[in-house]
Amino acid sequence: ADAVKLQLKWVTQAQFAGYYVAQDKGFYGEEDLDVTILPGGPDIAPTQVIAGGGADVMIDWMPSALAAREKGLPLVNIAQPYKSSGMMLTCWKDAGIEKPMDLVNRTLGVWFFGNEFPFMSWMSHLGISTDGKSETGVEVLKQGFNVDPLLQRQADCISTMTYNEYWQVIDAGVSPDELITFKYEDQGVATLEDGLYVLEENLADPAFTDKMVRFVRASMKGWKYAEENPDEAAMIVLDNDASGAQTEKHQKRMMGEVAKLTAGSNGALDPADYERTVQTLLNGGSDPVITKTPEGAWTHAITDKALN
Amino acid sequence: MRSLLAVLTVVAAIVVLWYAACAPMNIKGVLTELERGGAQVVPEGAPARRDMSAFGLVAGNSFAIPATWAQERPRLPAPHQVVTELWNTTVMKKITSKRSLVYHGWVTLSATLLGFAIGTGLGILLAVGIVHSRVMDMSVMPWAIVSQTIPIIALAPMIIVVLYSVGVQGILPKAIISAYLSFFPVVVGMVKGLRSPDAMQLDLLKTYNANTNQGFWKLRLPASMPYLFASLKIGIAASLVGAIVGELPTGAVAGLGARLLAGSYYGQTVQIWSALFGAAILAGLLVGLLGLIERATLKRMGMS
Amino acid sequence: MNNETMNQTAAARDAAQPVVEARGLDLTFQTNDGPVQALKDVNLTIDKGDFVSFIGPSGCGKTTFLRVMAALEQPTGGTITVNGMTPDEARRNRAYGYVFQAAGLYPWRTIAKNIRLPLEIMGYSRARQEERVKDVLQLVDLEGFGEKYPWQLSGGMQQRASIARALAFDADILLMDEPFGALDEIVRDHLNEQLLQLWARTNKTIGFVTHSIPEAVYLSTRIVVMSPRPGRITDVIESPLPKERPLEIRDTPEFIEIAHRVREGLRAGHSYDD
Amino acid sequence: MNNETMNQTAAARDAAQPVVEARGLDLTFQTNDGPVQALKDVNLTIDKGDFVSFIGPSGCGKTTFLRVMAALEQPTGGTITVNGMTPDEARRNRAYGYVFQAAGLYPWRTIAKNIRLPLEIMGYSRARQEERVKDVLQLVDLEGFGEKYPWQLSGGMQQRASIARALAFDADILLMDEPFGALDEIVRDHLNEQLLQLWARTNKTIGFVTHSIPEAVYLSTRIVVMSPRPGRITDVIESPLPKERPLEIRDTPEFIEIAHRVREGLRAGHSYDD
Amino acid sequence: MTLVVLAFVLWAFGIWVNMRLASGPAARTRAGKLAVPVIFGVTILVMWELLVRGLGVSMVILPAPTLIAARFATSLPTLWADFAQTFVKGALSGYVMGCGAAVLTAVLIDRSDFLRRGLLPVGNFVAALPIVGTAPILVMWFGFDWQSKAAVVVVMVFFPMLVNTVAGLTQTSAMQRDLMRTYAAGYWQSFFKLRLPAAMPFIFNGLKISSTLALIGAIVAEFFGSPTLGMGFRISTSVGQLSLDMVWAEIVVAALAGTAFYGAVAMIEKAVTFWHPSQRS
Ligand SMILES: Nc1ncnc2c1ncn2[C@@H]1O[C@H](COP(=O)(O)OP(=O)(O)OP(=O)(O)O)[C@@H](O)[C@H]1O
Ligand SMILES: Nc1ncnc2c1ncn2[C@@H]1O[C@H](COP(=O)(O)OP(=O)(O)OP(=O)(O)O)[C@@H](O)[C@H]1O
Ligand SMILES: Cc1ncc(C[n+]2csc(CCO)c2C)c(N)n1
Ligand SMILES: [Mg+2]
Ligand SMILES: [Mg+2]
Repeated sequence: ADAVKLQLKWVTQAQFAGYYVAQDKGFYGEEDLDVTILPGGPDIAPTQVIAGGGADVMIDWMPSALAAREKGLPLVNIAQPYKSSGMMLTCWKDAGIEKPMDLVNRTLGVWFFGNEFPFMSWMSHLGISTDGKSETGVEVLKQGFNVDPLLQRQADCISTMTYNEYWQVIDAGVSPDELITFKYEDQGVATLEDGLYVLEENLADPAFTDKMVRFVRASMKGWKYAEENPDEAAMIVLDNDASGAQTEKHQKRMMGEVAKLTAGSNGALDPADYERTVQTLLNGGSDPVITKTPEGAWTHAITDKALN
Repeated sequence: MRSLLAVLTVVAAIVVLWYAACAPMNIKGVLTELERGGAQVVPEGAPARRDMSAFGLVAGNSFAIPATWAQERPRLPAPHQVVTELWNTTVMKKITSKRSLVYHGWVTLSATLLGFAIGTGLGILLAVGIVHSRVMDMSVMPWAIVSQTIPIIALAPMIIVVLYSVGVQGILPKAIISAYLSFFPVVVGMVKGLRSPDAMQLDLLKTYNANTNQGFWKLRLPASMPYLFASLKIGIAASLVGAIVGELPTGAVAGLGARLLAGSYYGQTVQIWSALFGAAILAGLLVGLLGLIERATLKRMGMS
Repeated sequence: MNNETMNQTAAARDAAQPVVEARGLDLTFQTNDGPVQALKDVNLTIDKGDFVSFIGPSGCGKTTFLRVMAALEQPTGGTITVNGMTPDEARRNRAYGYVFQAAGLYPWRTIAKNIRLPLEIMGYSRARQEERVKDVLQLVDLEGFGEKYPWQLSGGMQQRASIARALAFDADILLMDEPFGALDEIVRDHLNEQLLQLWARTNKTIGFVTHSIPEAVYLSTRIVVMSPRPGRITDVIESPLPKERPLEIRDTPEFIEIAHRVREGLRAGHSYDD
Repeated sequence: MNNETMNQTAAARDAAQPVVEARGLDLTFQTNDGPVQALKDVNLTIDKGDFVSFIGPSGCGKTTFLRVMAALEQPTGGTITVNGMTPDEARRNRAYGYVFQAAGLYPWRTIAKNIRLPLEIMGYSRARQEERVKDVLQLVDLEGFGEKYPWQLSGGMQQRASIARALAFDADILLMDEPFGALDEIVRDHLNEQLLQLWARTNKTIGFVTHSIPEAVYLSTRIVVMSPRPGRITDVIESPLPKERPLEIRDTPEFIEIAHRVREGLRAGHSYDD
Repeated sequence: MTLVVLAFVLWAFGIWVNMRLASGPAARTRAGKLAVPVIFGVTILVMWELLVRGLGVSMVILPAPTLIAARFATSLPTLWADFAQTFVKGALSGYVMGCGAAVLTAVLIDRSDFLRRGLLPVGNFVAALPIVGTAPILVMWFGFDWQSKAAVVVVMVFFPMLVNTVAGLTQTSAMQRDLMRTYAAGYWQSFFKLRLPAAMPFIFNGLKISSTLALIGAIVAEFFGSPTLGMGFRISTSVGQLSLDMVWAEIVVAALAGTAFYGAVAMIEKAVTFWHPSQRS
């Protein structure tokens, strides 16, 4: 069997259910693949891992991948299982926030570590500065891994994913009507999340391409299986969590939300979505994520073979 | 015996203070929860309470104090909550379970011990070199100090990536980070120890024309023993911290570091605290073990 | 004994050649508040088999001179040879047994093990080690204390152990820095006699620092009187006493005469008016 | 001076009452290899103005007895009073000046500052401090060394500095543990004379450990001979010598007679056959 | 390949020069004492440059020293702002508070043997709490700005300092203490005249250890939440953006600041404990 190492963007959770399902159900085995799934975490930059040869293929958000490409690491998107973005800003309603422009003069929690790009683009889209509280600006905090800044009211809003952090806020006893959320998707600044990326130079190798074709095919099979059997998928994820920190309730709910995001995709990247992402990033104001339109940052070569 | 009594008294005092501290620390969250549950609290509305003094809130809502010791996600968990969690995750779970602290402790411990062995070995070698060679003394020592001013947690992911790319994985990368943190105290302590013989003790050997080797085994090494053990105790605690730090960029799949992170990630304060205490207890056991070895060794050397 | 035959041939050669020969020796310590001249223009010849005592006010450089002989200190001027070589070469030939001003026992070794230390280093066999340790422990009257650790002994007992350590192996030259300072008169007399016997038996060359004039006179073939600031030799007194010296010799007129001379020499180095 | 008037009224009272009174004193050290009996059934009375020397083989408990007097060690049996109080009360009344067997200077203070230490603690004025330091430095012949640090001095010089430190303030009782061990005869004679003068002038009570029989006889009004294992008093010799003692007194028959008695007592404590 | 060979040739040369320097008379001069470690460091830097270039190591794994230097030079204002936030506000204030509190506590518990026996084991226990666990908690308690970083530093330095000070206060010989007893010196007299001076070598040991801990603590704490400023913030953000040159520029700042800090403490130590044998040789 051919060995494939997959680097995840975050810890083992239903966000990556498709791959765990493919592994568990033997879809990879059927394709004669021996896949190792490497969990990520707050301290892991998947781009760095792949650059160092620690993985063959990785999952990343497109802004981060395109930024790396401009930094000289030629990453190519070979598949896009996530159709839409799950990122949003979650705020206390009682702080008096109703619309995006109400954000000015407030404290917002944002993820950094390469995940700040969508937020920055959105703010520049709105013409809000991020240099501190003012009538035209917001104060940005580097948010840690959890939702405490919101619960402790150290921030008025924090970044959340529809499938994860939002529910942690709810689980903490907050009722949904105490909150107001701004989905990036709704604000027209959504960027593509959780695509599969490989190094460009490897694609020249037919053996590697073939391996990726089989990998994407099996992975998409896993994703579709997961969408249809969300509870079983969540349990598979749970079995694979070595930290013993995840709970069944949370993972099942996450799987349900994730299924909504993957639903629209057969795995092939929609060039329109790609263009929208690039446009959003190019408009990133004074300090844009990417300065010029990337060339060759995606390919259908793999999905074309895999899905037909 | 006296010591035990003293420790117990101090611990008891800390526990009392701790319970007392829980009330102001947790009061805001508790009041918000109670308010959601329909209780009458003063003043009403979380935003109104946001900038109020916690002590004022405790005074105004004294009925809520018991609730500050039983929150699910407290800012400061009460001692019994931490103890219960510790008990549940150690004694009550099979040690092979992923939810068992014993299992995670073992994962961390193995990396700690390997890292400690590497770090101590390296530290002693460096110290021996520094004491015996002027070049090493003059060139290595300043850079050993510089090495400790580099934030290893920032470098850890890169070290792991680089090691990964040359095929080193598993427990070893963690152990290397652990070794990086533990070698320094050993170097410093051992250099001090190996240099602790006074001029007369050295002169004596000189009159015997003892060679470097004999000087090392018969004078410098025995003289350094108290220093060695002191630095080993610091070193093993550093090793443990190193192993925990090293767990984060390896995917944090298992180990006390992974528990800490997962707890932090899901805001499970009680879980963080129990993992923290687990780590400190482990360190305490390791240091205690070294203390026993120290006592036995020094006793055999007639130095206790 | 291998060592002894060696000593005898050496003795034949040394009859002509002095063991220690110092010419114009200077030693200045550099301290943070200026240089301290510990030795100035020291000239001294010690012959094979001599017993030389050094006496002088505290701080006059006695210890320093002993250390220079043993290559523990580098002179800053002048020349010194030991057995015709540099002190350092002599040191490497294991020519010295040294008793320091303070006992300096290794605290992690028992008394017996402390005495065995030089024997281990010089590669004595196990059996020889045992034997020597037993002998010298007896010599300094510390039988039964071999298994104690240094801090379990009083100051004087520690000092005796350190003397035993220096006597345990057969060094050509014995350098002793106030070895009997912490001992009472009786033990001191006893050890003085033992030392004289040892010296007569083995024909060792001995350099001996003391503050006691009778002790210096009783033991020495030659007494070197030193004077401080800067440390220098003010007088070298040859003793006409025979090699065979019962304790009663201390009451003879010759003895009292030499003691008187030493006292006068010593007094000259002090500033008291009496 | 406040101190001196106090001393005088005390002297009047003490004419009847002894300064130190030890009855059946026992002291056993618990060590890991069994108990060591350092003092056994020690009975001794020291009167106001006495100069008492302690002499005995090393390890016989001289240091230990001095420490018990100064409340630095607790006896395990018997009673001891100092000035009619417990040693600890006397200590808190600052009755003692103590010279330890080793110099024990504080390395972070210069010699002058070391001597000033007790004066600072006892609240002497600045000017008085300067004056006392100057006086005692001169007394022990260390003028010009006040600004040096201890490690820049030879062993004997350090010992003199520590004597100066104990003499700097006016203690009722002076306890000295082999203070002159590391000094040569001339300095020793000089300091002996100085000490006698000081004693005669101030009527201090002095406890003095020495290994030198002549020194003990020359200085003391009473000589306590001790013997080891277990440490006990074997003889107390009253000296008939007058309080006024020129150095030449050492050649008188009385002196030689007492010295002989001390030597005999001392010898009894040893196991040598000679 | 030639670059790699050159690297090793250079390394051998550097070692040779140092051997000569260290065994020669120059080793005793100030310049010599400085030159040896500098040559050692420069050799390592040049080797690094040559190896990275020679082996074609990707810039996103390990940038060459020249690239780092270039980035350092062009980012001075950012680096300075980060330094002020993390080192001055976070590390230094935490260091002063932590060490000060530890010394005061040591003096307090030193009066009571009971407290000492009771607190030291507890102190050792707290000292073993890993920073990755305490930092998130303290960020939650003290907010995102420098206060929480200072708190992390306080927790990190408090116990090493306490343990060292308490140990130092017992570092008097029996004879030195007996002397004070014969003077019937009061507690504070023997404290200031004997125990504090005797404790200084240990106190400085603690201060030196803490000086390296303080900066690391402040940086690491920023990983768990911070304003958009600070050395730890910059490092973690730059890693995510693969700006490894920036990461290393911050590491250079950390190393410079940490070493200077350590050196300053060591210099004060030399002046204060000049009398200690370890400072005299
Ligand atoms: N390491 C040193 N550094 C500076 N000065 C020193 C050093 N060793 C000795 N001295 C000085 O050199 C001089 C001679 O010292 P030395 O120890 O030889 O005297 P000594 O004759 O042995 O005295 P004592 O009888 O007191 O032992 C003294 O003035 C002393 O202060
Ligand atoms: N702290 C201690 N622990 C155990 N034993 C001790 C201790 N101090 C003294 N001793 C023992 O008590 C006995 C008396 O000791 P002490 O120091 O009083 O002798 P000394 O008469 O002063 O001898 P020296 O003339 O050698 O100084 C010795 O056998 C010694 O080994
Ligand atoms: C330090 C750090 N903070 C946030 C993210 C963002 N992020 C990327 S994927 C993911 C999972 C969503 O539940 C999240 C939170 C990150 N990668 N690292
Ligand atoms: Mg000397
Ligand atoms: Mg004694």
